[in-house]
Amino acid sequence: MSDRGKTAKAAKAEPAKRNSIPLKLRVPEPPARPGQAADFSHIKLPAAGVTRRPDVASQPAEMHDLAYGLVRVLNEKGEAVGPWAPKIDADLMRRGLRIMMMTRAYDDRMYKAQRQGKTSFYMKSTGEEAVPTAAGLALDDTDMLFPAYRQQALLFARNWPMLDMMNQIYSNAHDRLKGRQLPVMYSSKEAGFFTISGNLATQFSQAVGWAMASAIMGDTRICATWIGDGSTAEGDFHHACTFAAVYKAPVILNIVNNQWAISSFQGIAGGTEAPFAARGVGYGLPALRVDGNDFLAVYAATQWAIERARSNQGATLIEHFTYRMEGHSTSDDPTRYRAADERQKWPGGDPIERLKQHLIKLGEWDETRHTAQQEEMEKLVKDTQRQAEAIGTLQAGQKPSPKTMFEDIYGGEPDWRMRKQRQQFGI
Amino acid sequence: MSDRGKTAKAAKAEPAKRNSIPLKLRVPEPPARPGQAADFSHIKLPAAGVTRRPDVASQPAEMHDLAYGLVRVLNEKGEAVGPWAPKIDADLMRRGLRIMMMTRAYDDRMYKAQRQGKTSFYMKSTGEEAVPTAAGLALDDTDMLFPAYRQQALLFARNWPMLDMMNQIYSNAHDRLKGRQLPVMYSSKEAGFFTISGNLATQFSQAVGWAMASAIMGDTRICATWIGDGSTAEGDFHHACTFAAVYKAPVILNIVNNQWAISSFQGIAGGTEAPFAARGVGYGLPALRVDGNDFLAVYAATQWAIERARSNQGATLIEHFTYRMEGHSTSDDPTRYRAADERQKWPGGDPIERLKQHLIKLGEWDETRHTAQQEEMEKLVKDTQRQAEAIGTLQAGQKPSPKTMFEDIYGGEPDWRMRKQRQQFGI
Amino acid sequence: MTTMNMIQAINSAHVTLMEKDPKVVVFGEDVGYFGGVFRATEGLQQKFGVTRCFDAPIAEAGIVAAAIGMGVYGMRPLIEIQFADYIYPAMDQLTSEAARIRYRSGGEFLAPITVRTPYGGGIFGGQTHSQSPEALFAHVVGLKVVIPSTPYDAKGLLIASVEDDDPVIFLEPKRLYTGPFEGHSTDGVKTWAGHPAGEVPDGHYIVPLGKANVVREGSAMTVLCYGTMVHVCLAAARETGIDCEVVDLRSITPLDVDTILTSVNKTGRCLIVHEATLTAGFGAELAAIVQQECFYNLEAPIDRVTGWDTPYPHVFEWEYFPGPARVGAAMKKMMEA
Amino acid sequence: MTTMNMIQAINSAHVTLMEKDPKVVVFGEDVGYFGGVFRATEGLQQKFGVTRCFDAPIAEAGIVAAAIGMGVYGMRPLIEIQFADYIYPAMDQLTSEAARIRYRSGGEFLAPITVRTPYGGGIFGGQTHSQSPEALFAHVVGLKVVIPSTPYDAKGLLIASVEDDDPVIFLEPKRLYTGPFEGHSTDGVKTWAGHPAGEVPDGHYIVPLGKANVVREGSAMTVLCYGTMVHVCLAAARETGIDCEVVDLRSITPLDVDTILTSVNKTGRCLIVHEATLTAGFGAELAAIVQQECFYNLEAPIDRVTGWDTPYPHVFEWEYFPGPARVGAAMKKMMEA
Ligand SMILES: Cc1ncc(C[n+]2csc(CCOP(=O)(O)OP(=O)(O)O)c2C)c(N)n1
Ligand SMILES: Cc1ncc(C[n+]2csc(CCOP(=O)(O)OP(=O)(O)O)c2C)c(N)n1
Ligand SMILES: [Mg+2]
Ligand SMILES: [Mg+2]
Repeated sequence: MSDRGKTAKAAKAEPAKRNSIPLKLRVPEPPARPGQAADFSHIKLPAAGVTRRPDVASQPAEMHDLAYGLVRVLNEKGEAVGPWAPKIDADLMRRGLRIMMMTRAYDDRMYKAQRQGKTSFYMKSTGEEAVPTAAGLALDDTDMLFPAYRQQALLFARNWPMLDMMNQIYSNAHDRLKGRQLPVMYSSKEAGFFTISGNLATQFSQAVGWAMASAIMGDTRICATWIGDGSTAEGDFHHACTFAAVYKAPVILNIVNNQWAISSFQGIAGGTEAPFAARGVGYGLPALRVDGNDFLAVYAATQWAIERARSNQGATLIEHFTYRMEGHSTSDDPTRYRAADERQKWPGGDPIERLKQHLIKLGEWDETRHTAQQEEMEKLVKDTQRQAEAIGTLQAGQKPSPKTMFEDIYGGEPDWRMRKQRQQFGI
Repeated sequence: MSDRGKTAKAAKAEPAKRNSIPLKLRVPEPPARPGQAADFSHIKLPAAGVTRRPDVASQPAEMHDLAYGLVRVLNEKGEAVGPWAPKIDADLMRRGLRIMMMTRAYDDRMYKAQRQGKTSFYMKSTGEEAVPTAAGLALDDTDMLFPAYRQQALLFARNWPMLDMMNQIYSNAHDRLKGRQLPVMYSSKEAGFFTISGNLATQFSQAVGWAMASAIMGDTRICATWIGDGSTAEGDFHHACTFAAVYKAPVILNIVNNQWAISSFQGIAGGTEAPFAARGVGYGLPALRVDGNDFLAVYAATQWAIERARSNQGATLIEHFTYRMEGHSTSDDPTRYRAADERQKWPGGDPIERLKQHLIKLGEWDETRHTAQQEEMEKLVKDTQRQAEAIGTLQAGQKPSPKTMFEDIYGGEPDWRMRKQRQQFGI
Repeated sequence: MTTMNMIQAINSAHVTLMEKDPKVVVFGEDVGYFGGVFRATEGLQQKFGVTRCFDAPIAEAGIVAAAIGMGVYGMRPLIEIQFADYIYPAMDQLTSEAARIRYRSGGEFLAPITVRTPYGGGIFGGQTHSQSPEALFAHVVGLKVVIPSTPYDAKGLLIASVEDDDPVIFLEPKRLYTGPFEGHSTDGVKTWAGHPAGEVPDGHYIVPLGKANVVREGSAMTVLCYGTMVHVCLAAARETGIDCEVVDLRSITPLDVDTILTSVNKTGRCLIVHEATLTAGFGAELAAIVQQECFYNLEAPIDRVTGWDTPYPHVFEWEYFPGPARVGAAMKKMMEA
Repeated sequence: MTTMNMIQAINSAHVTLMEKDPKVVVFGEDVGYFGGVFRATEGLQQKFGVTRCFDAPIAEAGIVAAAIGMGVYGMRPLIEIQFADYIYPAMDQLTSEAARIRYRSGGEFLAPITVRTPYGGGIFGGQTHSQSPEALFAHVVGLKVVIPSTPYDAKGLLIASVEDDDPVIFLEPKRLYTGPFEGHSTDGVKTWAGHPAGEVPDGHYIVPLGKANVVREGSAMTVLCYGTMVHVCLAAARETGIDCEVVDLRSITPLDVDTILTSVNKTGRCLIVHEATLTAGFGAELAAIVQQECFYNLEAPIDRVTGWDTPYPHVFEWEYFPGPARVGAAMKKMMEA
């Protein structure tokens, strides 16, 4: 191999003559950690009603400001104000309130069930219920949903039976997923609710493909997908935005920015450098930043995006700014990494409380009805839980048949290895 | 599995009452295909000098406009105008001119060598030489380079021996890569030139890691990386931007938008929805769009980014707007997918011609010297080629020793399988 | 019947599929107007329009994900990854998604996608245009892995793959695109004209997945192979004069174990040949099955001739490629055992 | 010596490495302030500062790519992928990059990265928190694949991995984090206290890569295993009373073939046990090597007991897990052959 070295002498230019300072790495830190007081002073919530509403036919290039604003409809007095205030009747709002309350009651109960050892895992959506609820109600029931794992309210919005969901949580004999999936990873073709993946972000670009298919086939159905703030860092997010922009796919790309990804605050995903909505601007996508705890704002933004999608104006990216009020999951203890009083100090309010106040303000709701509905929800959840547990829980009762373990891997007849393994397994 | 079905009846809301129009898929098309006249009317080249130059200490949020502008210094009269005109002396410009001419002569010759069957593959950078040349001269020689495959001029800018490069093209006995890599996939640690990957885009996020390491170690060296317009669609691009923004890594992220990715025009990567530079805005990165055929503009933009990086202000994304004048590679025939007269009609000019005119205008160059330098370059390339071919080409002469095939897979002693396979191979 | 090379046969499969079913959609890098860097999709965009065959961004994971979404919608996406070496960015979408969607949804959602990709060496492509990653996909339950060795099979298997409801990785031995190749790098180029499997029906037919093809009957030993290696093994059999039974597996998932075992039980010897690197290659699985199922009939250890455990080096393409000389030597050695 | 569980041993390896070499840098999802979802990096940020141990964006490919860049710079990145099930997005950076950089640069550039990731089942994690993807990495030349089975080995192997100049995939059997686990799902939780390999030196030591550990000597048969299965196989040997020689491979690349062959040549029988799915799993490679090298000494077909060729189902975790009952049955059957 001889004198390869010799050929390779680079005649170096003279060294640069400059005063170099040592480089340093910046690692973003949240404003407060355990033992410190929560600090939300960096969060600027514009007043409700101030963010403009561009015409649905506007070009993305004309609305970059929307990615840096915040669509808010409900003000502190419980009024719906400004150009985004949607024209929806009280029935629909009451339905939204009911679904959010149902979700919260369901979450509380299932969380406890996990703590009682009846299942292995659970994830709540507490504080974020408006995001899936309002979107679920704005979309048609025939539109397709590609959710992440914190949009269980979508199923309630589609009147999907709670019992079916609980059976999944318990991996019992009636679990339509045959006990295969971790709790909360629902799936229902009938509900137009795509099988939730344990692998973050993958649904985001799949949804774009679904929307492309709908467009190719000249269908009228659109779809929507959701992703967490932390998960936006995955390549799938980028592929989704690229494909959606290039093919003008009729899809609504929702980022649920609840400010945390397990123990990592949104700055670790780049959320303190630019709002997540701004990512969309770079692709030429229309991008909205929305108060995710404001049912009416989410509803209005979704409607706007739906109109664009249905009229072949393509995709919209929506960042829903919200807050994860509880731990990441039953495996998590948030007091180990964030200030203890964060939830109390969070300035964005509670979506249920805010919609309730609005309905009361309108004279369409009152405390008595609210209390009654609260009790109704708790009873509904409890009764359904009893039914589900009568079938079985992860630890007790009827399980799916073990032989289903070998099914649905491929269609058609089992091949040699499957036959052999079934036989070894004793079926 | 009984009555799982029964639990699953969703009470569907009544169907939406709206006039739905059929959806359709938009597939972007370039303005002209073979048989049609080239059309660059969609390209708006602002006059040289009009794009503002923000202070190096400005915040990214204050300069979104730069991603939509175009930094141009050389005007049609060959003058350097406006705030970006760099203060560099004629020697450096002459060096730039020389490197670009060397690159073009080298490309022409190696392209022909492939056509003559002396190697398997070649890729030219014709028309894009200013991008790597100006950056290579602006950076310190100790800064690290993570190139794609069309930045061969970087090696010339670092005075790397042409013979060493040709030996790689020929996979001959003196190829420092031992004949392992496809031609043009250079690598030189001594030159600070990272091993080029056949897998697109991977270097982009690796470069960010290198820059993070430099920052962690309190070093003063920064790095730069290059990616094609088409390749920006890969997830690695997104990871690079995210990590660069989050950790304020001292890296320069260069997109070489030559408007084509093999047969796909830039619209397939989303380039017609928003300029590629705009991608950076979404992450909160400062982003510049630069005339890639303007040596002085590329130099100035790179210098600006270098200053930011060296002063711990983090990464800059630069889109170099240029044009791929030739086919993608020796395997490609561009007349099959783009208008025959595109190259002639391309309004951005030739980077060599433009720098030459500027030097002549300054009185620092003339046609005689240019012709002489052209001949000198051709002779240099020819002589070096003769030397390289005296060692060997892919088909003839001295090859690396076949036993090297089994080396450098792991460090240390070969394991059992490697020993066995070497033995089977007969070494 | 028309004489076709493998590219033409693949192209013809596309036309047949797209004419029959409006839900078949084709996309990938450079597959639209240009018709693909290997010309497999030539003319499809012109014939079926831009929304049935179109260029995709350079994002293999995005391409596979979009195909999955379309499959979930109810379409049958037939996509191209430009080289098998570039399929790795899509590994998560293939492994965690395409392969799992049927299972994790209790059988409700399907991902009936077919991922075509040229693989293998022999065209001086260097280490990033020559790889054979089939073993990775064979390990992922839920995926099917299909590898044709002739134009006839390529068309029939591709149609079967697209009409199959499961995700299929369809690996095309690029060295066979224009002619059968027996592994003699210095031989002149042969075309498919004259080869019986170069005669391809114009319309619809399938070659079923999971049915191996005994391309040469013999009694001295069984040779298991697929793709380019089928032709190399036939050449080696001819050149050594050993009466080999050469089995073209055609698909490695599903695997036609019955044909394999019948053959090895008959011959008592088994040689496995693939172009991929040895360690944990699919040959290992074949050896593991055969030694277990034919233990008492085996007269010699099962041997594997494969690409070396190195990347595929540019200049040493032919030293790396498991050609007829190496295969023949292994055959002879096995007969002496 | 301190009694440590496997998490503590891994944490101690980090401290040892970071104290010794300022170029060791640790990052990954949730590994910084919080110390990792399994607490393996607890206290490191507090001790070494935010630029030596920090949180990363949720982008496994980005994490691996950044580590590669740092490795090229000259650092020794020690990174965590939160679950092995989430390593697939990084497949391209691992396969096309980390594994190839030394080779394609003619030995000039290195990627001395170590990728730690918890793998395997037994914690009711369902199909996306239980996978064992080691075979995929074993097929990629240029990568090393290391799998400890005790706290002592975990620390020593991890230090050896980080100090190695090659990229290492370090798979941690998460079910062993807090105690040895023999596969009886209903047993009470055992801790590492009392287990000899739960005694771990506080300072620097290495367990070399490529050296298997004969954890039980025996003459009746050889059992090849790694990770959680080591304990399962020991239990099965005890419960069946069969005099097995149990070999803990510790690393599958490099593989200690000498120890394997010596043992099988002695016992004449070979059982292979892993938790990953069967087809094209690493057991196939082991069977292929052993049948070839020990052909004339084998008294029975080599058998494999593994996870089924299905995803890892949530509710059927223990039906899927290759526990001591299934392993013991295979042992008995093999002795009858
Ligand atoms: C590909 C992948 N990487 C990592 C994980 C582990 N993981 C599960 S949830 C989670 C945090 C996600 O945060 P975010 O996207 O913000 O969603 P949120 O939980 O806040 O709703 C992580 C890292 C995973 N499931 N998949
Ligand atoms: C991961 C990957 N996918 C696909 C390819 C095949 N390929 C090689 S070059 C190329 C086009 C790249 O275009 P662009 O990024 O614009 O760079 P340019 O060639 O214009 O410089 C493609 C698709 C590859 N090398 N790697
Ligand atoms: Mg979050
Ligand atoms: Mg390009």
